[in-house]
Amino acid sequence: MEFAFDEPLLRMRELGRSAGYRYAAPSAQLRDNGAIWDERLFTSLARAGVAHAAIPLAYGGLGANVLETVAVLEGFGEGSGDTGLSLAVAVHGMLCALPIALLGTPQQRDRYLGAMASGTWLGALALAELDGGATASGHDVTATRFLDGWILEGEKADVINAPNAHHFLITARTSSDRRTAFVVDRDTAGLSVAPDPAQTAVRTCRMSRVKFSDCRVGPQAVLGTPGNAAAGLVPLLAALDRTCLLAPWLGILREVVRLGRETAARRFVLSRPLAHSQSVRAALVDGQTLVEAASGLLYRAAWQLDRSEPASRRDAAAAKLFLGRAVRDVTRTVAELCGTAADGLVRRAYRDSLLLTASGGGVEVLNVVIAGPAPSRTA
Amino acid sequence: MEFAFDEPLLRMRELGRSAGYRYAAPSAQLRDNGAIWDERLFTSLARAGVAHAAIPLAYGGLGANVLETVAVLEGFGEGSGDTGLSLAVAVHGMLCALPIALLGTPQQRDRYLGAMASGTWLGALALAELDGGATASGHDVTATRFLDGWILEGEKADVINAPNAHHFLITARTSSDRRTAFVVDRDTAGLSVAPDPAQTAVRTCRMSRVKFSDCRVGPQAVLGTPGNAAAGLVPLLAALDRTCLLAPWLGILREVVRLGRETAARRFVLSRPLAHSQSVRAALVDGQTLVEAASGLLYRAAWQLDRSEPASRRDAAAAKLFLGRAVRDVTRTVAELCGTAADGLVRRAYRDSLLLTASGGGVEVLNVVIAGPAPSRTA
Amino acid sequence: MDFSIDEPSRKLVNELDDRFLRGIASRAPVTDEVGAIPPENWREIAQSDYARLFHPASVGGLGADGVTQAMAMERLARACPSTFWSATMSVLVCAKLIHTYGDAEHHGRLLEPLLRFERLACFPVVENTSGSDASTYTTAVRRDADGYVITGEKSRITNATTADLGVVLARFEEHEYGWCYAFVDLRQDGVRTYRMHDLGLRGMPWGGIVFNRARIGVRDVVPVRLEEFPHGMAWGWLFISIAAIAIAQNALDASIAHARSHKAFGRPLIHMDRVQEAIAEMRTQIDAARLLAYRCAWHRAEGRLAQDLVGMLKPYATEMAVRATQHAVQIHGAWGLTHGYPVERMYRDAPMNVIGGFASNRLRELVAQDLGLPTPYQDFDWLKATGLDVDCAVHPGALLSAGR
Amino acid sequence: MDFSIDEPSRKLVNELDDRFLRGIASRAPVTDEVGAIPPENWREIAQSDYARLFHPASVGGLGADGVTQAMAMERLARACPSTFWSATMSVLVCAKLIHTYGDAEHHGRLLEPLLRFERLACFPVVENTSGSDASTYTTAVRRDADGYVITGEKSRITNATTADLGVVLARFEEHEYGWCYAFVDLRQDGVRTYRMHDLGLRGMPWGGIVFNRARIGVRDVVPVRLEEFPHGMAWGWLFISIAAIAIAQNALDASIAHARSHKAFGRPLIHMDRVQEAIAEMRTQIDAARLLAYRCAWHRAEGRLAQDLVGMLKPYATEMAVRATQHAVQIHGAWGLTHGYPVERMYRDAPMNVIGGFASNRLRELVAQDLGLPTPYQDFDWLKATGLDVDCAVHPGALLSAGR
Repeated sequence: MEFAFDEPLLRMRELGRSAGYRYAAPSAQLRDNGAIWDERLFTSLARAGVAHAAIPLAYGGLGANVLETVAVLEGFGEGSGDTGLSLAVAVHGMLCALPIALLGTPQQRDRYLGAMASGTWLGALALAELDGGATASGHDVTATRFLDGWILEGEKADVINAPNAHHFLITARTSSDRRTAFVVDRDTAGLSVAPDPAQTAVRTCRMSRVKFSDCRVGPQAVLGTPGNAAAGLVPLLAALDRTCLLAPWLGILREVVRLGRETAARRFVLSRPLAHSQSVRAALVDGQTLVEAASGLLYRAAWQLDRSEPASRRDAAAAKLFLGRAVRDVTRTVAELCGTAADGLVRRAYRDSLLLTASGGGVEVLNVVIAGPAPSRTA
Repeated sequence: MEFAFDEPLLRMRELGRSAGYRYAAPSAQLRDNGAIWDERLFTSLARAGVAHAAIPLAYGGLGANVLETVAVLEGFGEGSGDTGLSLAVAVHGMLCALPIALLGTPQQRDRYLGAMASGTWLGALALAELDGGATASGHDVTATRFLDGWILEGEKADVINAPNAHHFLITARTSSDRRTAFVVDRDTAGLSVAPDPAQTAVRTCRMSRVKFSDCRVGPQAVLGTPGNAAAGLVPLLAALDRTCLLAPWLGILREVVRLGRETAARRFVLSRPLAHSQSVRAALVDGQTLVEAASGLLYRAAWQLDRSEPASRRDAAAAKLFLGRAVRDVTRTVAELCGTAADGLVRRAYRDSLLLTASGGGVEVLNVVIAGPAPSRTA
Repeated sequence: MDFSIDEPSRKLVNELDDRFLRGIASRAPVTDEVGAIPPENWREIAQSDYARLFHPASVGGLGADGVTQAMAMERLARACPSTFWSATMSVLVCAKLIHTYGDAEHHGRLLEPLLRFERLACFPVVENTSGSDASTYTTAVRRDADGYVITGEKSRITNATTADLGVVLARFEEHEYGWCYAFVDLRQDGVRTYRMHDLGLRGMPWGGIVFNRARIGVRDVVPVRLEEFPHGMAWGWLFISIAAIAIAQNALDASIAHARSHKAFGRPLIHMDRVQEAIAEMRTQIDAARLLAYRCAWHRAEGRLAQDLVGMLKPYATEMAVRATQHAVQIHGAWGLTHGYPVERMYRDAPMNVIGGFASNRLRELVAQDLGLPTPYQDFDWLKATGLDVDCAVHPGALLSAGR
Repeated sequence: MDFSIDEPSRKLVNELDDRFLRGIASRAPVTDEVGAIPPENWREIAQSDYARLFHPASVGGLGADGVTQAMAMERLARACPSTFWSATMSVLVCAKLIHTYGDAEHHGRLLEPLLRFERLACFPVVENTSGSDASTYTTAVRRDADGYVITGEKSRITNATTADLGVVLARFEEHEYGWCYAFVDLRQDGVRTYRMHDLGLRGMPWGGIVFNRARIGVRDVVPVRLEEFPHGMAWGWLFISIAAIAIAQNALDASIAHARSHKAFGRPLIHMDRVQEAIAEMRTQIDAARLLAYRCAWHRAEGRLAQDLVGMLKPYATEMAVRATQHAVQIHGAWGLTHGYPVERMYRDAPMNVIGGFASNRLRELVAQDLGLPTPYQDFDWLKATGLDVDCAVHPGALLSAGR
């Protein structure tokens, strides 16, 4: 037993950090300004092992477990300071690839995982899939039987990676209280990606609306058992949201606090550096404390996913609740330290923290998962 | 004595609200997207009495006192939902015009106030003037004697209204510990306005950098007594910052809370409207409570400026500290209620609240003013 | 809009302040220690204009404006919050209930001794089952041969063991309203009282009252709609809020005095940013709460219910005061928690205001209703069928590491 | 990285839990009420492996890993935080100081009775002038004809009135370090102790010790650099943090039990979102603090100072516990503040951990130093010459309204 970070895990974090620092950080603000997706950058990250850490070795990934993957992603967040790209990469390499690896048929695994590991094919997923339909408004996608396949109708908003994706992992309603998971290729007739809206958050992660109109897919497009998404895919995506999508934010928060220290040492208010204020020092210490405390919750949740017992959804939800609050409070604090000139990572993190806390159904869902009266169940 | 809002004051607030709602609100998001200054809109606001409420009747203003002006501006913030335009208007009509009205020579008053009241001439002021130089970095403007006038050298960052201004209210260092206030026309040789930077906050209020290079001004450009800015202009600007610049934010916050209630009634999470959550209701009640509590502090500070005794800087600073915190917390809460779709006013208010809390030196200055050990002094 | 008060009111308030500071404030520690209000306190309040401030000339009062009333209340609360609660519950809340719901002619006999502090009243509402949920209350007034009797048990009552008169909220089945205020003489055989001990406000006689067929005069039962209840209670929420503001102000004053007189690391504590930050926050929030309290008091005294404002004030002011006493403890260090030091008492007193007279969350629900956000009560299993109610059991890690 | 603990450790912790819950926990209310730890408590801890957990085999301990130590501490703290403070201060903090700074041969005589709970030790550091500013401490050890004597007054000492042995931080001018730890026998004429009463942890014997030329053996004075002090103190910060976590966990458990069993408006409290929100927050923050405490304990037991982590843990955990008890009071309503109910005791106990053993703000300064943000001390008049230190006196309103 080693309760703290051990050497191999530190190496994984450093792998992510140095790749983020080298490939992504220099262009982060530029890509954010222009809402740009850089294909070559993404390929570099795939080669460096960031985008495919969790894909099995057999398909060209690193074959990392969840704990190690989280370390890579935490490092990537810290090194890149890129909220959007971290999201895009984790959605592709973990939230799209892992369900295929874990729930897919051998044919599906063979078809998708190799090209996903190399970065040739980009996977896409709607933000709303993270909450099992908790926030779904009327316009959901339905799937009805047709011959041995299905016809998809409807649309998905805020589909992460959609503009550049090769395929889409979606759930569709197949009966009044059942949902089924599908993997649908972009070139399927009846699938269309709406032009980019003016995206206000995570601008380096391109999102758009995807429409399904008389979109016919064969039985090979179903992921897992038909009608079983709520028992199979949803808990998995929720668990990955609360670990893999959370991990870059831990790194980003670590970097934001560091920038806060730097700013406090450099910026003068009332003829003295901000760091001379006891209140500023205390605020920065409290920020660092939240980073360290969040780290324990995040890595515990990741570690639980690597064990053979079911992973506690409460513990993972606690990690997200805690880190979401920490990001909200600390980005604000550091942005205030920067004064009227808050810019770069600090401004982006402050802006995008809204997406972090809203995703997966937001705090309303987390509270019920953590404290709700419903009996604990496992699928 | 009438402790609550009386009829005349309610009418002033309604004047501001309806003008904001009619002229500014419809185009607020568009102007924000494009960072656009709309000359005709500004003229309409001048005609409606919003931009010149505090300018004396003799010069074509409404001749409102500070209490009434604050009511107009609160209403304007609520009706327009435009953080940037509110700032631009209040800086022009109050923070630039009032010092000329109160500290200026008859010649200065005659020259500027009429054209400012009609909206023909726009006044500009650097954000940093609000803090008496507390956050000044090295690049401040200096003024050295030359014949009977002065030569200005240096630059001002973040000058509100600069791209479209006719004249600039500035302070310049005239000795090691003395500052002097000037009003400098835009067409003065040696004054140049740098091209717009990519402005990230209050985008409907245009700001830019203004350079003074061998910029020669005559004695008539001095506002008040030479060397006396710290005793004259600065306390006045600080008082107006903490009332007139604060007022629109109270209205904006009121509107944000209303939008929160609307969203809570409309948006479904976990198959029920958000408003069915006791936590959501409590958060919205707390938001409304902060609005009402802030209102008391703001109007007291404004009322004090209308009396013949010196107005307490502590009380005005308390209004700003309190409302700044309220805006920070409530915009975040409501943005979270909006989920991943936070947009429009809520998103703009969340973004621009950083400027509110950073302006005037930020919380570091407010804490010292309110609680600092320095003896209370009046100029 | 005008934030000033006139000279006579200012003078009146200053006189109260002088009087209360000399006597009642100096006895506050011992009031807390022995858990009873000293008789001198009652004498001194009775000699002042305190009681008459709140009432119109028609019942012998001064008819002061609301802001003056609020200022006067804060003066007494700052001197001793236990005494303030006890006195104000009787002379403001109960007396107003009597002259609002009673008739001047018949109930003047009840009112006058209260205003002279010769008798004390209490307002029993809550019962043991559940704090503010009136549907669980069972105490009831019923007719018998000679008039009315009341039976049931009320708890958590200010002045329970010292009051002579109870203004009791009770069920009243014989009337269409279903509820009544009963003016009950507590000095009779059918009434038993007991003391309850709490964390703070120890000087105040909290407790329960058991009515066992206690007699009530026929004209002393006033039918009332349950919806009317907040009208009476709103004065209670206001005075409790003022108690909180007063405690917070005492905590602030104590903190400033301590921070000016104590040094650490070679300089006065007041020179430390973190101390200034706390003081700035306390001062700002106290002012905000106080101005809101003035506004509530102004509207109330002008005859408006202002339920939403008072409902917002009470959670804000009472929770603010808890934060203020926590800041005071941080500034005082160990002295702040040592028995016998004033800040320790403030720290214990402050949370009582949060809980007393409807807890914060219940008030928030009332305000939410006023703001168009009513409280729905529905059965639910929110997470059902979403997949969010199941743990992830596909063991990604096991499968992944098997691949290595 | 591995978050599990092994089977023997789990068994050991469970045994402690059973033992403490049966006895010590059931006596916690009376321990608080009478303000003294019952002798049965000492017997039960002495019969357990509690003391031996913390120490290496070389001094007769079990040498448990840090996480196991932390879990064991939480078990005792949950049973009775007063007993936990008293026992752990002696058997963990003082015992570690003795075997770290003393020598095994000579000081084994001091250590062994502590580990068997036959004797109790205390760690007097703070003096009356100012909590954590060592420059104000005056208690000093000086040589005299027969060895050493100590003179001065220490205050706010856990076990002050019950300890047999003091590990005293004192000035020691004759050595270049300037400071020493003196192992002082407290059962002698030159020692006078007194009790101090506090808001919470009332079972624990807090108090002061006055040394008046008390005698110390020559080998019982160990010179020490002041910079070394945090090494000893860090164990204290850790156990205090665990006391806070235990109180918060008790508050959470009590809240869940209450919310499941009590109804309002026709449904169990646990069905209310606001209650769920509070419970989710408590559970999350307790977990965060506990995992951080485990990490600190792990590093400490592996021999690392981990001052920055422990320095972050203590403010977070102790302030978190205060918030948790406040949530518990909100959920319990008036029951939460009524004397005799467990939550009222938790509410009083929690803030003691914030203040005890260096207040939060002082700890934050230590961490800030570690993070490269040292504390500057300078004279200042920050607002000078800015114009921000003057009120606005140009009367805009007067002039403006004159224009109308």
